[in-house]
Amino acid sequence: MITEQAPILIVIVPLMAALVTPLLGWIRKDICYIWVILALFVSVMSSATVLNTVIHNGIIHYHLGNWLPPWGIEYVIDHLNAMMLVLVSGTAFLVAIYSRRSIEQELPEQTVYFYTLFLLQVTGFLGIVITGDVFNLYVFLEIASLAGYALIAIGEEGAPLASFRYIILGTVGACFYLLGVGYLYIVTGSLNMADLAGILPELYGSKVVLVAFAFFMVGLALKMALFPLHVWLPDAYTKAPSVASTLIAPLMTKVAIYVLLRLMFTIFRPYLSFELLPMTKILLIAGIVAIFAGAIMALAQVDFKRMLCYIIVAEVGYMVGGIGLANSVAIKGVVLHIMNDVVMTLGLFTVAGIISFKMKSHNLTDFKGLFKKMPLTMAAFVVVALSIIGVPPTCGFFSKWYLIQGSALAGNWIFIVALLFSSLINIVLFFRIIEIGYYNLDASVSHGHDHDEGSVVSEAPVSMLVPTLAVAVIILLIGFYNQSIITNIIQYAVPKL
Amino acid sequence: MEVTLLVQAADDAYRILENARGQAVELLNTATKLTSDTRWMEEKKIEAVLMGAQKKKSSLQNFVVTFLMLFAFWALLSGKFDSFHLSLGVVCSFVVALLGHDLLFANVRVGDIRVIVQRFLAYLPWHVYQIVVANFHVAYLALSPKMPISPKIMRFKTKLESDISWVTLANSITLTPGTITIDIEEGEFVVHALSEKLADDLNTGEMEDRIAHVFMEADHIYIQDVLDVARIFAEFR
Amino acid sequence: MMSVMTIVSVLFILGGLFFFTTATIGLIRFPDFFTRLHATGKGDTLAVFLSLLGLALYEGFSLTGLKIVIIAIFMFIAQPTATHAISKAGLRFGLKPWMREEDRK
Amino acid sequence: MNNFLIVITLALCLLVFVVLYRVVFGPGVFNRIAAISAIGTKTLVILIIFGYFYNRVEMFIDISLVYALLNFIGCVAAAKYLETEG
Amino acid sequence: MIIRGEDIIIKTISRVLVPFIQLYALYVIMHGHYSPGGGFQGGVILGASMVLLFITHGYAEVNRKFSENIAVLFSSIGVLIYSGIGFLCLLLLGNYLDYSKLYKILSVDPAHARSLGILGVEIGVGFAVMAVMFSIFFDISTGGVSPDDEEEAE
Amino acid sequence: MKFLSLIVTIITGAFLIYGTFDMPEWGDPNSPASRHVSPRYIEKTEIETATPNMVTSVLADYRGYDTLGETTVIFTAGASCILLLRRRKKKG
Amino acid sequence: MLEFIIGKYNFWIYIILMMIGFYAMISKNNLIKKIIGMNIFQTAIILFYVSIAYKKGGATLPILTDADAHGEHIITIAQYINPLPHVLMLTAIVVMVATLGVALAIAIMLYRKYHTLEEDEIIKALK
Amino acid sequence: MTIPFDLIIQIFVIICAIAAITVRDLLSAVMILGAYSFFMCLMWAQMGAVDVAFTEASVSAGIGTILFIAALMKTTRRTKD
Repeated sequence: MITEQAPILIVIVPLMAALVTPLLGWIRKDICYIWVILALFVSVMSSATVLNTVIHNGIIHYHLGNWLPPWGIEYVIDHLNAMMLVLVSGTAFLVAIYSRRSIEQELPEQTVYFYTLFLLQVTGFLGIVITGDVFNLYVFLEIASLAGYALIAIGEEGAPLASFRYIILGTVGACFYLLGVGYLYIVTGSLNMADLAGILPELYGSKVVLVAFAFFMVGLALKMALFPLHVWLPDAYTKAPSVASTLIAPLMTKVAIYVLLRLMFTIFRPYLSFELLPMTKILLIAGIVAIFAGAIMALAQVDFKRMLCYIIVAEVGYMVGGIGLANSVAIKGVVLHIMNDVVMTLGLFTVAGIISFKMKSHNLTDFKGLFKKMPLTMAAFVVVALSIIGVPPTCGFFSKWYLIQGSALAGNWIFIVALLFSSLINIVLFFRIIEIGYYNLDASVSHGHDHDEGSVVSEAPVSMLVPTLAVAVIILLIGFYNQSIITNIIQYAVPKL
Repeated sequence: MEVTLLVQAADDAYRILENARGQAVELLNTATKLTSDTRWMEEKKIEAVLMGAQKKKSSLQNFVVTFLMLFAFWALLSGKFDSFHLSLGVVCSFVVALLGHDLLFANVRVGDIRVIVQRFLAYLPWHVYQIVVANFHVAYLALSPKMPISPKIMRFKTKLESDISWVTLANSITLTPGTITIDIEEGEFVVHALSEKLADDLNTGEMEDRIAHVFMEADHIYIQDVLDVARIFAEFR
Repeated sequence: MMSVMTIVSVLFILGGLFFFTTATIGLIRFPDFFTRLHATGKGDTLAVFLSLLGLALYEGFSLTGLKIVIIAIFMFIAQPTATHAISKAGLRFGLKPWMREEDRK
Repeated sequence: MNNFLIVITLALCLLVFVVLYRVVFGPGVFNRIAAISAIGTKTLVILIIFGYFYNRVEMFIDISLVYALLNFIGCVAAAKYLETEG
Repeated sequence: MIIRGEDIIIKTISRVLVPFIQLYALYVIMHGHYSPGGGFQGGVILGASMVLLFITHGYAEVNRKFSENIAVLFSSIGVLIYSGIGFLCLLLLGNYLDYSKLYKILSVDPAHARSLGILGVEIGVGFAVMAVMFSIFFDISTGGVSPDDEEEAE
Repeated sequence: MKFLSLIVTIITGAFLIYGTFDMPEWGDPNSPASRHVSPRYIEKTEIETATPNMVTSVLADYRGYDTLGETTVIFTAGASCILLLRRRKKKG
Repeated sequence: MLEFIIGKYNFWIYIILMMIGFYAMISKNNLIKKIIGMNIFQTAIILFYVSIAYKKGGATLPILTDADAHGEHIITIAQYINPLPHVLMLTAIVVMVATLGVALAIAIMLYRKYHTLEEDEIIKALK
Repeated sequence: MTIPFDLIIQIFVIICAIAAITVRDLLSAVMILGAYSFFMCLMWAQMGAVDVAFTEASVSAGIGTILFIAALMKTTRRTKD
């Protein structure tokens, strides 16, 4: 029975836990932390169960309210979904463990509602990923967005303005999505993804479908911060509280890319995107531009978190361009890269969070001499950095390898150049940081003397260190087992082209 | 006839008792020589006793009347008279009455409500007549090319005492020809009139008398107050 | 019998329309805020009352008709109150009532 | 009767259009609020007449009651705002 | 006692109207099956009645009946009623939100069980919406600081 | 800036107008939107849910999960406002 | 062509409204004006959906009449307006007001810090 | 119904929308937005979407306007555009 009902437990347990959190906050504030971890643990276990079932028994359909699909809402969980579910709930779980000290320091008075919104945010992401209904997706997108606006707005100086801009652009994005749903509904009369996929092929010539597709694209591009529409992202993620950015940065863009994949390969057939429309070219150009722009702008930053934000923009470029390559090897790379990028971004932001927890700021100069002072954190950081650059034993290498393979297959050399260029920039970026951290020891010692003993930095607290190290280990594990992940999961997640 | 006598007697008694109460309070104050702060507290206490006597008696009654009114309203709205919906109605009106019975009848004595409703209904035709006249007046003003108005703001004092009668008077003024109530300041009505003549109509006080009649304020029935004051007076003794 | 009710309701609705019209003309023509409130406060109250009463009569004596009357009663209470609220705010805000030239002296 | 109601509705719409002049150009916020509450009363009647067009008056009564109610509350809220500001 | 000098007209009128508004809101919630309306609309009207009280009578009067902490409690309880009914269906061996399984404990046929389930859900929605609307209004109009504290601070 | 946003607005509008050309006739009872999924709601609402108001039955039953999400949205907004604006009460 | 323009006037109106809202959202400088634009934008989308649901030719409200509810007639589909878009729009309206609440809360936060609602002045104050 | 009432109301709606974004006083803009929502509500009632009309009248026109006014109360009415 539990395995049968596991799909609903993934979403509903964090939701109900979020409802109870404010009430628990009246009793004691510390309970909330344990409560959040508990709820997310249940969610992780259920999603692992679901992934297991999917691997062994194939696609799961779950009918909410016991109504059959076109009339009711259903969950459809295939390999891609299941993988995303595990990723989202696992990330949330790690961030929840990690959050304790950082929250205590940054937002001592608002802990309870922070955790409430944290859980709601996770619920939103999970709901987006799991559902098989286009309108239901919109509702959960709004839950995730609203929680995200609030979580970002309570950050440091300038965060409210960033959040306000995010609200305006995010609402435009969500409304464009809704408009796309409406345009599809007017010609098909259905909201179910599988049902739409069955009806739509006859209508591919219609201008309505075309406009719907375009609005979906623009809306999702706003949400995933594709290059010209990324303007909200750097400010928002830089100024958010570090736990919030640790949760939102890895997941928001990736979930949007997941929706893009769903849209292009499940609702619309690849035939529409790649043969009727010049989506190959559009996505490739967008991706390449995003990679170059993100990489160059990352180079210009002096703020560590802001630099990471531009790296995210570049990574979005990888995935969008990879989809644009339109062959199964590249898509395999994209799916693998979604997975890797979640983990890698999580690693980077956890490190950034530790730095800002210790140093109260997140400039690049804060790294001075950190290798001596917090060796474990910096070891994890090096692993993550290597993975972002794409050095072989780490997972980042394999997805890039697939992408390069795919673009060679498609005969697209510019994309390879872009990938290599971005890797080069990443090398420059991260080696600069490692250099600051490793060699500027003397400067930092004198720095420390200036300020007296109070500012001596030691290793991060255990609750923050453990998730960071876990991320590093996961990166290596994914690197080692990437072949079996591909054969067991991703292979089925990739649509037939 | 007897009633008038009784009322007169009660009125006299009330006046005497009122004086006595005032003296008692004064005596109390001077005798105890409290600081101004605590003296204020004492006055509050006396007031609270006065109010409490009234409230405690009528709270349950208030509740029942509110409940019945709300239930009638529910039946009117619902229009479904099967047992399920009626029981829902009972529950809902019970909850609302529980929360809001102090709102509906904050300053009205419940015993009088039937009389008030009767008199209010009797008051309505005159009121409606006034409204119709007012509307024709507005129509005349709006349509006449010269628009013979010379607006002014005037004030007058009222003799009415309870808030519900004030409100009725204010709304009636708004609806009658050429005048709208702008404000009530310290028992003084601030009225915007379209012309001198209309303002004078208001000053004759006909409407005020009628409303005073509706809310039984001309009758000077203060028996309840008399009894309360007497009791408190006795306590002070 | 039916037609008598219909005629009565038509008359009521026409009366309502007439007062609506005069109230609107007053709202446009009157010189200042307070005098305009005279138009809306009085005119609209009676006009709504008459129109709704006409519609209720057309519906006949049923629960629906009674409900329409409830709206009319509600408007009867609320409209003067709203007028009063706005006019009070206007006075407190410092709007000067319009006066004729000869009165100003 | 139906045609008569259509004529009435058109006339009311015309009146609303006239009042919109006060809403859009009316000098100051007070005239606007007064005009908006005047529009509210007219649309209330229009709403119930729409109910007659659909032959389902009882469905539209609830809406118009809410309409009247919230128009009133909004008016009071705006008045309170202006009072505290002035 | 009449407090002279305050706005008696609006106060009195709203005092008289508020119970009727609240009953009307409950009517809207309960009769969502037969006429337009339902949990959201009724909840919003309930919230609006509270807001009216807040506007006219000030913070103290409302706080006596419905403080901001109770609003939080109610909003949680409202959504919990909804998801709890769904969960109950889960426990009765149905899918989530499958109200027809409620017939096992309600002793009516499945169609009416669905109808009752809808009613329960609407009540939950009504609670939540009322509480949240009031809470948002409270936060926005006072800036999140209850007026008592503000006085103390000054 | 104003000019740029005007251009963007006009482009979006032109695109929307382009999409309107192929839409089914407005108010057509035989358009796909009225024929595919919704007939079941109209025909079966009384039999399956004993609720004459289709909007309510679809809202709370057929698509009840959407409504749960919607209520959660409301709750999220309330929690957000508390998080953003509410300051802790001073004790004593 | 003329018939085409007249026959779909609902869609034209919704596009105009949406463009008004969109323009206000991206070009206005005042935060509250932006939020007003957002509101208009979302309402326009709701207008679009409700237009989808409408059926010409005497279709009535999506609430069964008493006669139909008791199975006295056979229910035809053309007789009732499509209820599904209405349901979706109820959700959208509620989402709209939730977004409105959060946006206003953030605007108040900004005003508390910078004592202005103009975006350029806030940016100036930030630097 | 042969007369397109919805077209008439839509013209009102557009007038209100344009007025709401051009008026240089935020309280006026908000009140006009309230009128806009009420017209929307009227239009949806005309189109037969009674539930949407009900929700719009209560949620958007009622609570939305009140929230706007409450927010203006905490901030300011003045604006440059």
